Amino acid sequence: MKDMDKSFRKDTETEFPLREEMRPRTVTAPDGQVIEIDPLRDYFCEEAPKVHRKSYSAIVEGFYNWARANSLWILGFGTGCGAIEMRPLMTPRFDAYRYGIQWRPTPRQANLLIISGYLSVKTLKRAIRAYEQMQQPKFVVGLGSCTINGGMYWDSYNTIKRLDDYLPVDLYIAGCMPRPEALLAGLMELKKIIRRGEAEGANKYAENFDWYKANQKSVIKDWDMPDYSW
Amino acid sequence: MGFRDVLSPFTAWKHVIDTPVTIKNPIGREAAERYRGFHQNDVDKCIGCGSCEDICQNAAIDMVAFAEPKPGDSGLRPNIDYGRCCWCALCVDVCMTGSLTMSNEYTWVDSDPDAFRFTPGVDAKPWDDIEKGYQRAGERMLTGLARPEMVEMAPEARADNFDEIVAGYSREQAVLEADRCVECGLCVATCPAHMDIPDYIAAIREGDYDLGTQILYETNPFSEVCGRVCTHKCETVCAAAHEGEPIAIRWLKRHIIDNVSEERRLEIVGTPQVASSGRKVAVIGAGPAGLTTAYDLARSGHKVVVYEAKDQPGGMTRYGIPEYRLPYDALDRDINVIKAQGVEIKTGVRIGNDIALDKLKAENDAVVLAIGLHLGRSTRVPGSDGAGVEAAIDLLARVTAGEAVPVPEKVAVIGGGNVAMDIARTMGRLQMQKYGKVGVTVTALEDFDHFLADKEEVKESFEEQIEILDGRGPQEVVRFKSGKQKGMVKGLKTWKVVSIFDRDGRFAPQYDEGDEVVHEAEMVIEAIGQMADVSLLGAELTEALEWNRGRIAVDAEGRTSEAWLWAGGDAVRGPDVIHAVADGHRIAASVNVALMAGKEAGA
Amino acid sequence: MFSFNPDRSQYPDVGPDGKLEVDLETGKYLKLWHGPNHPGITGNMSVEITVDGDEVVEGKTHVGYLHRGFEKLMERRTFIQVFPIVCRVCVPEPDFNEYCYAAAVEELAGIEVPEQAQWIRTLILEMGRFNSYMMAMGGIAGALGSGVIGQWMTYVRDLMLDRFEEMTGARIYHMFILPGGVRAGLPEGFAGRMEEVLRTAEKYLADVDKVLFTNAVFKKRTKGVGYIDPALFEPYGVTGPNARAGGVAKDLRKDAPYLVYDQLDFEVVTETASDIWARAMVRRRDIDVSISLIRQILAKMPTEGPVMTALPNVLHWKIPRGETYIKGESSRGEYGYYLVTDGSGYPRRVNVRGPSYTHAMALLEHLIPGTNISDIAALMVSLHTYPPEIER
Amino acid sequence: MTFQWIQIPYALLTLFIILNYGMLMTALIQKIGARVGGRYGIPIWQNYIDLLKNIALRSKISHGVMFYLGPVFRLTGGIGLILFVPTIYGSVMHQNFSFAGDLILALYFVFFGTLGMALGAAESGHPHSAIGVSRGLSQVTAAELPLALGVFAISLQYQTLNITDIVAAQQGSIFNWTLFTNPLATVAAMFAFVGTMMRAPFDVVLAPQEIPIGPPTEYHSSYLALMQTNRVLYPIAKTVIYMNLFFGGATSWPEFFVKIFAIYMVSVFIGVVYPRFRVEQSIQFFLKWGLPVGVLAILMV
Amino acid sequence: MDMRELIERLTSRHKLGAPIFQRPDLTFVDLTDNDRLRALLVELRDIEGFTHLVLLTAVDWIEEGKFQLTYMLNNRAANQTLGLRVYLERKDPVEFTSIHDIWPTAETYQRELREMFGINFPGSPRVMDEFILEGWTDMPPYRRDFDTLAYSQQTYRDRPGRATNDPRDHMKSKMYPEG
Repeated sequence: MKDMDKSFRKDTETEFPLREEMRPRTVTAPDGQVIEIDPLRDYFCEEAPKVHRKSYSAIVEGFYNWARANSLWILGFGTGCGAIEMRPLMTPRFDAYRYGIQWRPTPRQANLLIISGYLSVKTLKRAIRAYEQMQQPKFVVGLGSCTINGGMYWDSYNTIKRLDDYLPVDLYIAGCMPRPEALLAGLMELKKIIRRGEAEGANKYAENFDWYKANQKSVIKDWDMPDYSW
Repeated sequence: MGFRDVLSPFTAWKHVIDTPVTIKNPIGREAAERYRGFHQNDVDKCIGCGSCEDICQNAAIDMVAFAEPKPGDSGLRPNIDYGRCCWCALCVDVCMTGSLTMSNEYTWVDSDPDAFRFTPGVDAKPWDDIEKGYQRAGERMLTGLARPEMVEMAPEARADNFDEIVAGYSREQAVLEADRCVECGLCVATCPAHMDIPDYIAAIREGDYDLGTQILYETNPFSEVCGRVCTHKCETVCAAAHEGEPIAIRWLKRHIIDNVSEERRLEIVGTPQVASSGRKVAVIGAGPAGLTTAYDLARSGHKVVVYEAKDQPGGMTRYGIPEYRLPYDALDRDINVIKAQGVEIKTGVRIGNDIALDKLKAENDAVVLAIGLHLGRSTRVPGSDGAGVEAAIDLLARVTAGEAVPVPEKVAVIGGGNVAMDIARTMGRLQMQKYGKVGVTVTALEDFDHFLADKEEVKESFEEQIEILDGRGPQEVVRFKSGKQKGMVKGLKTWKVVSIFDRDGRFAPQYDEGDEVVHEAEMVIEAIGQMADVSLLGAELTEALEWNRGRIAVDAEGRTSEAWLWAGGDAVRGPDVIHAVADGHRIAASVNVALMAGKEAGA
Repeated sequence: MFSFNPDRSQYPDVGPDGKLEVDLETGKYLKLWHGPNHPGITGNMSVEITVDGDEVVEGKTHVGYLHRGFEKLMERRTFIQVFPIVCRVCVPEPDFNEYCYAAAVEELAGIEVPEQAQWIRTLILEMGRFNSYMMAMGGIAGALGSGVIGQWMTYVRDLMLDRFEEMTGARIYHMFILPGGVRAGLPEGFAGRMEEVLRTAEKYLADVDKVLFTNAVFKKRTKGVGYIDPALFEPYGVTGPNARAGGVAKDLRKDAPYLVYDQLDFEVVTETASDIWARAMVRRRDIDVSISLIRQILAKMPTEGPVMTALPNVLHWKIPRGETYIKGESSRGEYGYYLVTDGSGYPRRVNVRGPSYTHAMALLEHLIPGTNISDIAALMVSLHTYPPEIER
Repeated sequence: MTFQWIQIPYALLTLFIILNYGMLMTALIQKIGARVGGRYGIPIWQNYIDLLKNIALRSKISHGVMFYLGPVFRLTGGIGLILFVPTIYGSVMHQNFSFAGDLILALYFVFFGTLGMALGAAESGHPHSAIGVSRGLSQVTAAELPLALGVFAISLQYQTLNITDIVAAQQGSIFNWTLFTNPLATVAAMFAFVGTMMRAPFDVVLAPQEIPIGPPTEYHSSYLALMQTNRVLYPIAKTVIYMNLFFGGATSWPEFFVKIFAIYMVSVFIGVVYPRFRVEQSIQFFLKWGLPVGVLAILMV
Repeated sequence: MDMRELIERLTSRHKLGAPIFQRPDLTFVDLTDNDRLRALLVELRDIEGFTHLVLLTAVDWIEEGKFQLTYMLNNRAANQTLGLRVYLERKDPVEFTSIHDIWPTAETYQRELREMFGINFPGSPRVMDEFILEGWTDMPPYRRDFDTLAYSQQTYRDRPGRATNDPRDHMKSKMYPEG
C-alpha cells in the first residue's frame, strides 16, 4: 500500500454553485402570466421530520410491531454490489416472500431500506432522499463491510465510510458480499429487533436531525435540495 | 406470429405441479468446503509477524498485543475489522506459519457497528472449531520458500587447504534471497546486537549497498566477520523458517560487505564526528567485544587504547575460528575500520604481566574487561591428564599462530559444538595435507536432533569425511598399558547416552554401559567448553568483585561491582561473536554515560 | 454515409442548429428520471428522458452512482493488492476482470502460467458468461413484465453459483484467478456435479424457448424494436453479442483466441435483425455455446499438474516499465485491461475497457430518441450493460 | 323487490365474507403463480399482515384533498360494485341492493374507481402516477368496449338490465349459461375481463419496470391500506359481474368461491406467462380482437 | 498485416517515434507531432482498416510534466491493435483536439478525461457536463498529485478504536526498550 501524501489538502474553499434549474427565476407561462419560481421552495416540502411516539397501549404497539416485523417491504434500490444477491433472495432458491418480505418499487411504500454495500456520494444523496420519503417507522439495514467501516473502498475519494453517520442503521450484516443466507438471517434478526420495539431509527433520525444533516452536507457538496425533502 | 406463439407460453404452467426448488431452511445452510468465511487463527502457531497486515489491501488487520513477546514471536495477533475485510484470503495465502485460516461460516449480524472487530483464535467465536473452510492449498506461493543454493567449494577441493569454502552470493542470488524477506522484523529482537536486518535486506533488493553498509555499521562494526561466522540466531526465528527455509540473513549481510570495497567502507563509516571528550578508556582484549566497545567509545569522542595479549587483534575470531570459515583478511578489514576511528590497539601486551591492572585503572577513566574464553575445559575422564590429550581451543590458536601442531593419523574429538567441528575439520585438513586421508572421529553427547553445532557445519564435516557419532559419552582416554607406546593414547572409550538431563533439567547424563566403543585414536581433543583466564585480575580484585557461577557478575549494562570496571564478551556471556558485539555496544553506552556524567560533574 | 446525429427532423421543436429545444415550462414535454432507484434499470444508472406523451424525444444517460475510483485505488495498491479489487469492477461477471488483470501482469512481469491453470481459467470465464447470460435472459423478460423467466434463470444461475462456490470458495466475487495461475484445482467430482447443473439448465432453457421465444407478446414487443443500424457498430464501438445480433460474426474467442479457446470447438452465433429480439436470441444461443464449451473443457482438460506458479515475494513485487492491453470476449463484448507500469511496485495506470461503457453511453443516447417510454427498459437491458464497469 | 333495512347488515356481511375470501384467494393465487416460478410464495395470511402493517404506519403525508380522496373513491368503486350486484342468487341475505337497472350502475362503478384513482394520482404530482393514470384510462376505455358490447348483447338477449334476472335466466342447466347460449358475447366480455385485471399482458398501468409503479407511486400507509383492500375487493366484485352475466351466477357460497376462483384464474393463467403489451399495443389488441367479437355478438343476437 | 511495414509506411508521412512491438498483435507507437493526430487517425480508420476505437485514456507522467493520451485502435480483420500515444504538456488548462466526429463513441471517453484528468476537448458533445462525479470541486481525481487516501481521511470519518503495532517496534518496547 502506497504511503499517504501528507501534504495533500482537499479543497474546502470552493462552493459548488447551485444548478441552473434550481435557481429562483421568473417564467412566462403560455398564457402570458409571469410566475416566480423558486424550485427549492416549490418542489419540496420543507417540514422537518417529527418524532412519532409509540402507541399508548403497549399491547397495540406490540401487535403493530408484530405486523411490521412480518411485513418487510424492501425498497428496490440497489446501491452497490450487494444488490446482486438480492435477486437470488427473492427468487426460487431462497424465496424471501415466504417470510413476508417483498420488494416495493417506490420509497413511499417501502419500510426497509437495504443499503447494499458501498455508497458513493452521488448515491448517498439519492439514498437520503429515498430514506426521507419513506414513512415511519422505517428501518435501514447495512449490507457488508462497506457500510460498517468503509470496506474495501476505505481509501476512495468517492465512497462514504460509515453509514451510521448519515442514516440511522438498525442492523449490519457482515460479509463482502453477504450471501443470501446471511441476508435472510439478518432480516430474521431485524424482525426480532422490530418485535422488541427497538427499531426506532426514524425517531432517532428526527431527534438528531441537525447532526445527520451536518454530516450529510459535509460530504455532499452539490446540495441542491432543502434540508428535508419529502 | 402464429397460433403456436399464443399457445406455447402456457407450457410454463407445467411447473405448477413441481415441488418448489426452494431451500427449505436456508438460514445457516452450510457453505462449500472451500468457502472463504470468517477467520480462524491458531494463536499458538501464529508468530505475530504481521505479514497478513502488510498484504491486506483494505487495512482491515491490526496487530494487537496478545502475550508477552518472546524470541520468534512478537506476542501480537491479528485483529480483523469486518468493517473492512473483503474475504480475499490473501492474508491466509501469505501467512508465514499457516496459522491463519478461514472457516466456512458466514453469518454475522449485529446492530452494533463496532462489534465487527475481533482477534481470531483469541476472542471465542462459534466458528473457531469448524474444520471446513478455506485453507491455503499446498505451500505458500506468494513469498518464496527455498533459498538459493550457495556456491561452495567441492569437498574434494577444500579438504586439504584452509581456503574459504563459501563463495558468497551473486547479485542475482542475493536479490532472490532478499526478495523472500517479509520484513516482519522478528529477527531484530532476537539478534543480540539488534541489527536492522529487514532494512539492510531491503537495501540489497534496491541494490543500494552503500546504504546497506551504513545500516550494518550502525549496529555492528564486525559486519564482515558476522557475515561469515555469525551464529545467526536471527535465522532460527525467521518467519520464513516455519514453512521452508529461513532467509539467509548472514549470507545477505556478507553480500553487502562483499560488494563494498574497503576504501568505500571507510568512506561510508567515516571517522568520529564529535569533538574529543578528553576522557580515556582502556579496553583489555581485542576481540569483538573489546573492539566494539572501543569503536563506539572512539566515535563518541573518547580516547581508547586496546590491550591485546596475543600478537594479532581479533581475539577468538582470529584464534578460535579456522581460516576456511573466516579468512584473516576479512577480519583485518573489519579491524581497519575500527582502527580508523582512532582506536589504538597494543598487541602483545598481557595485562597483569606487562602492565599492571592498577596502572590502567589509574591512567584511565574507565577500564573494560573483554578477555574472552581462552582456556579449554577438560572432561576429567580417566586418562585425560597427560600427553596426547589436547584442548581444542588451544590447538586452534596454535594453528592460527602458525605453530607446528602434532597431526596424528587418528584423532578423536569430544564435543558436539561448533568448536568441535572447527577442530575436527582443521585436523582433517592437516591430516589430508600430511597423509592424504582423514581420520577424525567426533563423539558428541547429544543426538543429531539436538545437536549443538550448526546444521551446515555438520553437513560440511560429513562431506569432509569426518566421522561424527552422536549420543556418545566419553568415559576414558584409553592409553597403552605396555609396550613401546606405553602411556600414549590408544583411543577413546565411550558409552551410549540414554539421557543427558535429569527430570529437573540438570546436567546428569545417563549411559547404556553395555554399548561401549573404543574409538581408536592417537590423540584426543576435548572441545566441551572454554573458560576465561582471569588471573590478570589479581587476588585483591578477584576478592572484591562479585562473581556469578565462576564468571564476573555484571549488571545489564556490563558494569561489574567495581565502578571503574566494566566486563563483557565471551568471558561474561559465553562464546558467541554477535553476543560479544552486542555486549560491546552495551558497555560502550554505559561507559559513555558514566564518562559524560563524570565530565559534567568534573566540569 | 450515415449520420451520427439522430434524425430529429420529425420533432417540432428542433432549432436551426438541429438541437432539440425542450422548454419544459411550456408543459408540452415532461422530464422523467429513469433510475437510479428503479427496478427497470440493470444496476444503478439513470436515464433522464424527455417525453412527449409516450414518446421519448431525448435521453441523457447519467452514471456515477457506483463510482468508487477503482483506477485511482489501483494506483496505490501493490500488484497483488490490486487483485482483490479488480473483480468488483463488474459485479455480475467479475471473472473477466480477474483474468484480464492477471494476464496483463503476467505479460509485463514475464510469468508463465501452468497449462492446468489456463484450462481452469477458461472454465471460469465460460461459467461466468453463462451466469451473465442467465441474468440477461431474466432481465430482458423482466423488463417486459414476464417475471417467471427471471425466476427460472436466477434459479439456474444460483445452481451455477454453487459450482463457483465449490470451486473458488466464493459466490459472487471469486477472487480466484491470481497473477500466476489460479488458487486451486477442481474439487473432487466437480465434472459430475457440473453436468447436473448443465442438464437442469438445458431443461429450463427449453422452457424459455417455449415460453419466451415462442410468445406472441414477446415477439410483438421486441421484433423491430430498438434497431441498431450495423453501420453504427464501428463508430460507436459496438462489440460482442450486440454486434453479432446485427450480423457481424466477430468473436474474440475465435478471432484472437486467448487461453485455450483455440483448442475448443464452437461456432460464432449471429443473428441479422439487430433489434431487441435478435440481441436476446444471440444471447440465448450463446448460452448453448457456453454449455458446450464447459462440457468440452471438463472433458479435455488435463487432470494433473500445478495450477499456480510461485510468484516473487508479492509484498515488494516490482514490475519493469511497460504497457500492455489484454482483451477478451465477455458476455457483453470486448472487455480489456490497459495496464501501464513504471518499474515501481504499483501500477502506473490501469484502464478498464468495459463494453458497457460504449454501449450504455453514447450509443444509448443515440438510440433513445423516438422510442416509446415502455421500451426504454427493454432497450437498455437488451444492450446488456452493467453500470459498474462504466464508471468503475 | 323493495328496500328493507335489514339489507344493510346483510350487505355488510356479504362484504365481510368477500373481503376475507379475497384476502385469502389473492394470496393463494400468488402462491400458485409462485409455484410456476418454482417458489413457495407468500404465506396465505400475508395480505392481512400487510394490511395491518400499513395501517400501523405512524406517519403519512398528503398531497392535497384529492390525493386523500383517490383511494376512497377507488374503494368506493369496489364496495359499490359489490353492494349493488347480487352475489348469491336466490339468497335474500346476499341479494345486496340489486335493483332493476343495476347492470348500468355496475358498469358505472367499474369505471368509477379508475376515475377516482386518476384524480388522486394526479394530485400526488408524481409524473409516474400521471403517466400511469393516462395509460390506465386509455387502456380501460379500450378494454371496456368489448365488455359494453358484450353486455349490450346479453341485455338484448335477456331483455333486461337487471342482473338478478339475467342470473335467473341462466339457472337450470349448465347449458343455460350465457357462456353457451351466447359464447361470442362471453368471449368479448372475457377480453375486457383479462384486460382490466391488471395482469400481464395488460398491466402496463403499473409496469414497475417502466413507471414504478404507476398511479399508486405516492400512496402509502392508510391510503395504501385502502387501496390494498380495494385491490382484493374490486377484482372479485368485477368477477362477480362476469360470473352473474356469463357463468350462471352462484346459488351458494361454495359455488361462489369455486366460480370466482376459476374465472379469476383465467387472467392469472394468461398473466403469468406473457410479457406485457405497450399501451397502444393493448388498445390495438382490444380494437382488433375484442371489438369485432363484441360487434359480432350483438349481431348474433 | 505486417505492423512493421505499416509503421514504416506511416512514418514517412507522420512523425512517429520508435514503435514497441509488445505482442504479435499489439503495437505501441508515439506520435510526436500532435497536430497530425486527426490526419493520422482518419488515415488509419479509412485506409488501414483500424475502424474500431478500443479505448482512449490518459496516463499522468507527473514527473515528466506530461499527459500521455493513448488512442487504442483495432483492425478487426487483421486482428491487430495499435496503441497510438500522444503527449500533452501538463499545464493548466490542458486542451486537445476532439475526435468525436471521427468516432462518436470517443465522446464518452473525452467526457471522462475532462472530468478525471482535467483534459478538455473543446467541441465534444456534453464534454462540460458532469459525468461520474457530482458536485466535485477538487482537482481532477485521476491526476497523480491527487491523493485519494488523504482526501478520504479529510472527508469521511473512520470508525474509531483501531490501533496497530509494528512487530519490530513492539518487541523492542517490550523486550529491550533501552537498546
